[in-house]
Amino acid sequence: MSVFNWYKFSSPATFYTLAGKLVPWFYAAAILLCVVGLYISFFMAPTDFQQGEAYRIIFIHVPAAWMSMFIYIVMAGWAAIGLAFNTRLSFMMASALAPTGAMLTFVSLWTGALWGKPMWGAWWVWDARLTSELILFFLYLGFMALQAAIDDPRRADRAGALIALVGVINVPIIYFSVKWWNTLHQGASVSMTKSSSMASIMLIGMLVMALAAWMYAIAASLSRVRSIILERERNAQWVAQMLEAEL
Amino acid sequence: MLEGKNLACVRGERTLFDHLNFTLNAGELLLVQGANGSGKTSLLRTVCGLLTPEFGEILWDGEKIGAVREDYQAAMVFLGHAPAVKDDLTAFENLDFSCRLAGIEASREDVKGALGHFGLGHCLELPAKSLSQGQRRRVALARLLLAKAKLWILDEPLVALDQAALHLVQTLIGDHLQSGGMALLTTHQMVSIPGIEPRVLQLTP
Amino acid sequence: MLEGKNLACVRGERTLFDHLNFTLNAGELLLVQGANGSGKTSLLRTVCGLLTPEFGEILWDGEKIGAVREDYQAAMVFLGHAPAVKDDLTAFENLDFSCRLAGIEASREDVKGALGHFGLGHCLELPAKSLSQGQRRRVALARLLLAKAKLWILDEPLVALDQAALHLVQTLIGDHLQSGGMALLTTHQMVSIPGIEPRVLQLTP
Amino acid sequence: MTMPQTLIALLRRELTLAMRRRGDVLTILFFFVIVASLFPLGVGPDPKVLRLMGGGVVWVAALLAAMLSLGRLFANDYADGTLEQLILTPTPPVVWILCKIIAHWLVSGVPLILMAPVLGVQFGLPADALWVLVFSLLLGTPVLSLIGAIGAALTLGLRGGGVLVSLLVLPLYIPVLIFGAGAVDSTISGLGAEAHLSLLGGILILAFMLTPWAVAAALRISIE
Amino acid sequence: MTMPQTLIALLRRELTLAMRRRGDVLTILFFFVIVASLFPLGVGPDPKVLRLMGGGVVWVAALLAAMLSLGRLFANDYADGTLEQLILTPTPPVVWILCKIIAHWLVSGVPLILMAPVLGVQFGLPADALWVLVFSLLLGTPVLSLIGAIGAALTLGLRGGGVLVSLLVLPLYIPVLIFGAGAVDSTISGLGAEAHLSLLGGILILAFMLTPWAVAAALRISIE
Amino acid sequence: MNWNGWSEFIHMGGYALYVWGSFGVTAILIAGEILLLRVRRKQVLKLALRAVQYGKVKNDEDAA
Ligand code: HEM
Ligand SMILES: Nc1ncnc2c1ncn2[C@@H]1O[C@H](COP(=O)(O)OP(=O)(O)OP(=O)(O)O)[C@@H](O)[C@H]1O
Ligand SMILES: Nc1ncnc2c1ncn2[C@@H]1O[C@H](COP(=O)(O)OP(=O)(O)OP(=O)(O)O)[C@@H](O)[C@H]1O
Ligand SMILES: [Mg+2]
Ligand SMILES: [Mg+2]
Repeated sequence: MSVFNWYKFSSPATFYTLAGKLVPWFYAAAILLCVVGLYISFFMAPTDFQQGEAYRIIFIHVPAAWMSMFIYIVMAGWAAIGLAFNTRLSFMMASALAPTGAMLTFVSLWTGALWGKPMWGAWWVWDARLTSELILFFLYLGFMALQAAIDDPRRADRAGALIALVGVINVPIIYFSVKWWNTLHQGASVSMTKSSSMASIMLIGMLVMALAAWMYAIAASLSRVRSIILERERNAQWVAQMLEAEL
Repeated sequence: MLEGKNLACVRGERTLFDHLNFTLNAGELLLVQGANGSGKTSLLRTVCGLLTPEFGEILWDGEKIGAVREDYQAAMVFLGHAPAVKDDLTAFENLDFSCRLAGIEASREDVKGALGHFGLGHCLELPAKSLSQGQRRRVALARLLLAKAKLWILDEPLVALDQAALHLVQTLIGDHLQSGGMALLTTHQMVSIPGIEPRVLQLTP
Repeated sequence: MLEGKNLACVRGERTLFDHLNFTLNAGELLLVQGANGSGKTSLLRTVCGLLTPEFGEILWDGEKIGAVREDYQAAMVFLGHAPAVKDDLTAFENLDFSCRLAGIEASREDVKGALGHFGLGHCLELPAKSLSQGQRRRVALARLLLAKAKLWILDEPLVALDQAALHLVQTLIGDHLQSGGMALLTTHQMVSIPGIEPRVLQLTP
Repeated sequence: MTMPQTLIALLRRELTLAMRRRGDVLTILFFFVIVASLFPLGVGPDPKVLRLMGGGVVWVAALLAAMLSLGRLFANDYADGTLEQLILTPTPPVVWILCKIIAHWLVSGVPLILMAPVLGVQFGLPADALWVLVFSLLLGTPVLSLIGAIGAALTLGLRGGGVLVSLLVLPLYIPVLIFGAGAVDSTISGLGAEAHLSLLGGILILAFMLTPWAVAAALRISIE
Repeated sequence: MTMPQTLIALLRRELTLAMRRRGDVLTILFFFVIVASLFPLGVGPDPKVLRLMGGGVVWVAALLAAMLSLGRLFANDYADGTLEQLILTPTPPVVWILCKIIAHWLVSGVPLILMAPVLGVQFGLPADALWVLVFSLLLGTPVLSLIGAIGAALTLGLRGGGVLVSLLVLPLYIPVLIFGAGAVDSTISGLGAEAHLSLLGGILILAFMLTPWAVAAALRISIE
Repeated sequence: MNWNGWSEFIHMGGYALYVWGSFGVTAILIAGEILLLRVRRKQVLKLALRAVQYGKVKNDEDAA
């Protein structure tokens, strides 16, 4: 394997083509998993005896919530790599992940709200988990707003990376502070009514859907990173050659 | 000795220069020239260490400047486009504080002397906002008199100066070089320093 | 006919000029000259009505401009130091909107033609932020082609322009004067308009 | 007359610019959301308390967001010379000023109104209070833009403009705040919001008629 | 070593500048007062409700005021070239950054702390809660300056900087807000504020040790 | 199999609004993101093409 040259794949030109080849496969995998997952969620998973059919929201809520946190961590990871090794591609990956992450965060907020109404009788409560998810959403938005405000791509990359890292250090602090804040004040007025023993089929459904979300996130961010590469390098030689070859 | 090796600089999407090499020895003057936007300021800021070059490295006495940062910065003064003069401080306070911040030892008398040398003796206590453009530049330049730095990096030091001040600065640079200093400067104007033949580094856009 | 009578202008604590008189008839060019800070821009802005003079009055066809404001402003274009070109709009949008705002009737073709005349044909759809300094000035100047105003008030219209554009603008002014227009302008550069002998208004600081 | 055409052009231009600078618009919207979300974190998650203060908090957040958005109203046009050109158009200043303020409101006020119910839900406001909240914002935010325009015009080109404008403008915003938040509160306590809303409407009409003149005067002062 | 001397000079310089620009400092103080006073207007005059929310509101107002004051931290020095000069001094950046942040806190944080009891009284807070409020601000406002410095450094020279910095910084302020306001609340409800205050102290120490590095990195990025 | 026919499936045991609200909005958001990605890609390609062509024109001019 010594011939495998990582450096080569960290060059935008190579990565552009590679990503172009990978994207359809990830989309296909996402669609496949999603179909299977939806089948499990609606047709195999039984009705919950406490929550009725409403609990089926879990099959997107939980994957979206997981992914939202996971993507932020991955994004910060790319940012850290970029800052440490000064690789442009890592910065581009970080900025490509943010919109998808923000979208999934919003999905988890939205589905959570739609779940909370029938279960708790309120669209929103200031529960620790909910609040920290909301703050995570703000962190995504801050990252994107900062990058959008900077015209110089090099500065945008680095500034975004820094704020992503600062955010990722703060996420646990925020999470624990929110938890501490909430539990101090509130009695057991509301709490998540977890179905006591989550049937294994539910777990499988959730996992399949999470996997689908994962594939989707990879596909979307890869295809976004392709646009970003092209945007940044549109004056480079290889872009001209590639476009002329295509014409 | 200051050396630039195989430097390249990219701003935005443009490569301003690449494969740029230079050396600067004690007693030498290097003049960076080029059209507007050719990257002179960028080069000077790179040499200072404010900008990381896309490629290449800058050596100070044979060591990378990142490795000997404190020594290098103690041995260098940089005067950029912006004069770093605060509107709300007086001329005296401006120079005094900027010396202290840079770690330059200078008594009140020294500071006053330097300003006097630059023809600002009568407006020591005026807030800088009521100084004219040229006078503000002089406040910034007066630091050169007090700094005991070996390397001067000056970005368009002659801009907005009248004849008298032009002469003053050029003599100052001449003396500095004579006493073993070195200077790197950009200017769109003519420089004539008695007894010194500047080497020219031409940047093409 | 434009007349200034006994004008005086005070900025901050300084009197820039006073007892200033001038007249400008159809077909005439009045060149305002003076050192930096002598008050050229202030005079032009006073003539436009942006600045109220400390003393004196400005007459348009014998009436005070305050009294015939709408007519006066419809008969005038002013191009100031700032080109009023928006970074986020394309060259086409910039000119198009600025004509509409000024109430100038111009079809899409006219606008494109004007930009083409100023050598911007290939960057109609480029956002102005990616135009160079000179190109942005050209976008602003292209308005002169479309405006059917009688009086042109131009503050340093030649700045940042290359030879070709210089020539273009001067011809434009010449044609305007020939067809009975009048122009009031400042510049630090030489103006040579074939067939026209400009009158000069010298401001002393 | 070409005046309506000029005004349509101005409105289109402002909206085009806002579209090109979507980031700025969204940033203000999220500032609104964040500020409103800070309160529960400061005050505690007790739904009863939150319901009581919900209307007030959303209104205060709207006030602050409106205030911060004022920077965009004239500052850019001032810096690049467009403002001079506008003053020199034959259209009377009051007219295009009003037009600019309306555009500003469309871009920075309307999103707040649309977002407000979501925030209201977070504070557990009942459905009728949500409607009143939206309606009071619909009447109130134009007043914020109108009054704010005076402050924005006066502070053009001054350093520290941002904080200064808040000092000028916030005291003037207080009546709007009182009636706007009062409308929501009185709905919750079952008193009906008509009185408050009609007062708010009155203020809107007054502001609509008077502020453009004040703004015109302020702009003339700033541009000299 | 001349480092301590450099730092003293920097501190003196910052304070001199603040003295010359007293207006800016006072403006921020008034913003704090006005925002806190808006709430009783928005929420209504019920003393029980006001007491409940007092701590939270004062803290939120402090947060917003701290955020607005960030503009002054580096922006002027960036514009006139002082920041470059500071970066080029032999003193390690972390050291003078810390020094600048301390100066900023002295100028913009301390007045808030001094003013807070007055606002607390307006909300009818009991005496012990007032003390806790002051103490929590004493521990918390430095954190606001420290964290805010990162945002200020990252947004140097950007258009729309003011609103942008709030979007970046406010979410990060939340733990401070929670513990600060929590300390006051738990005093009122008789639980004792030690836990909150010690957590706040912990955050302060953490911020004190970490943020200067982040700010140094951010400044390098912005100055390129 | 949980459902006896379409209407029961749609009805979701009385939670139709919530369940379909969740799944529907998620679907819309994902579709929207994909759409935005496509739009962006098209725009970028256009820009890059223009850059290439402009570069060509400039090279020709330089040669001339
Ligand atoms: C807007 C409202 C909501 C938000 C933002 C939200 C957020 C989250 C997050 C971030 C997670 C992942 C936590 C983890 O993996 O540790 C999660 C998981 C979960 N949520 Fe929600 N949620 C919301 C509402 C609800 C509601 C109303 C319910 C049910 C009544 C619910 C039930 C669950 C369950 C069962 C899990 C999985 C728990 C686990 O894996 O440990 N959520 N939610
Ligand atoms: N922060 C930046 N981001 C993007 N581009 C930049 C930045 N700074 C400078 N540039 C670009 O880099 C180029 C070179 O700028 P630089 O200031 O080095 O030129 P210069 O040779 O000093 O010109 P002048 O003679 O006008 O001082 C210019 O085209 C400029 O637009
Ligand atoms: N708003 C103002 N407030 C106070 N003083 C001003 C103001 N505007 C200009 N001045 C002063 O008025 C004087 C004349 O300015 P003006 O812009 O008219 O000069 P100018 O002749 O156009 O110079 P230039 O050739 O540099 O364009 C200057 O000294 C300037 O400092
Ligand atoms: Mg330069
Ligand atoms: Mg002038």
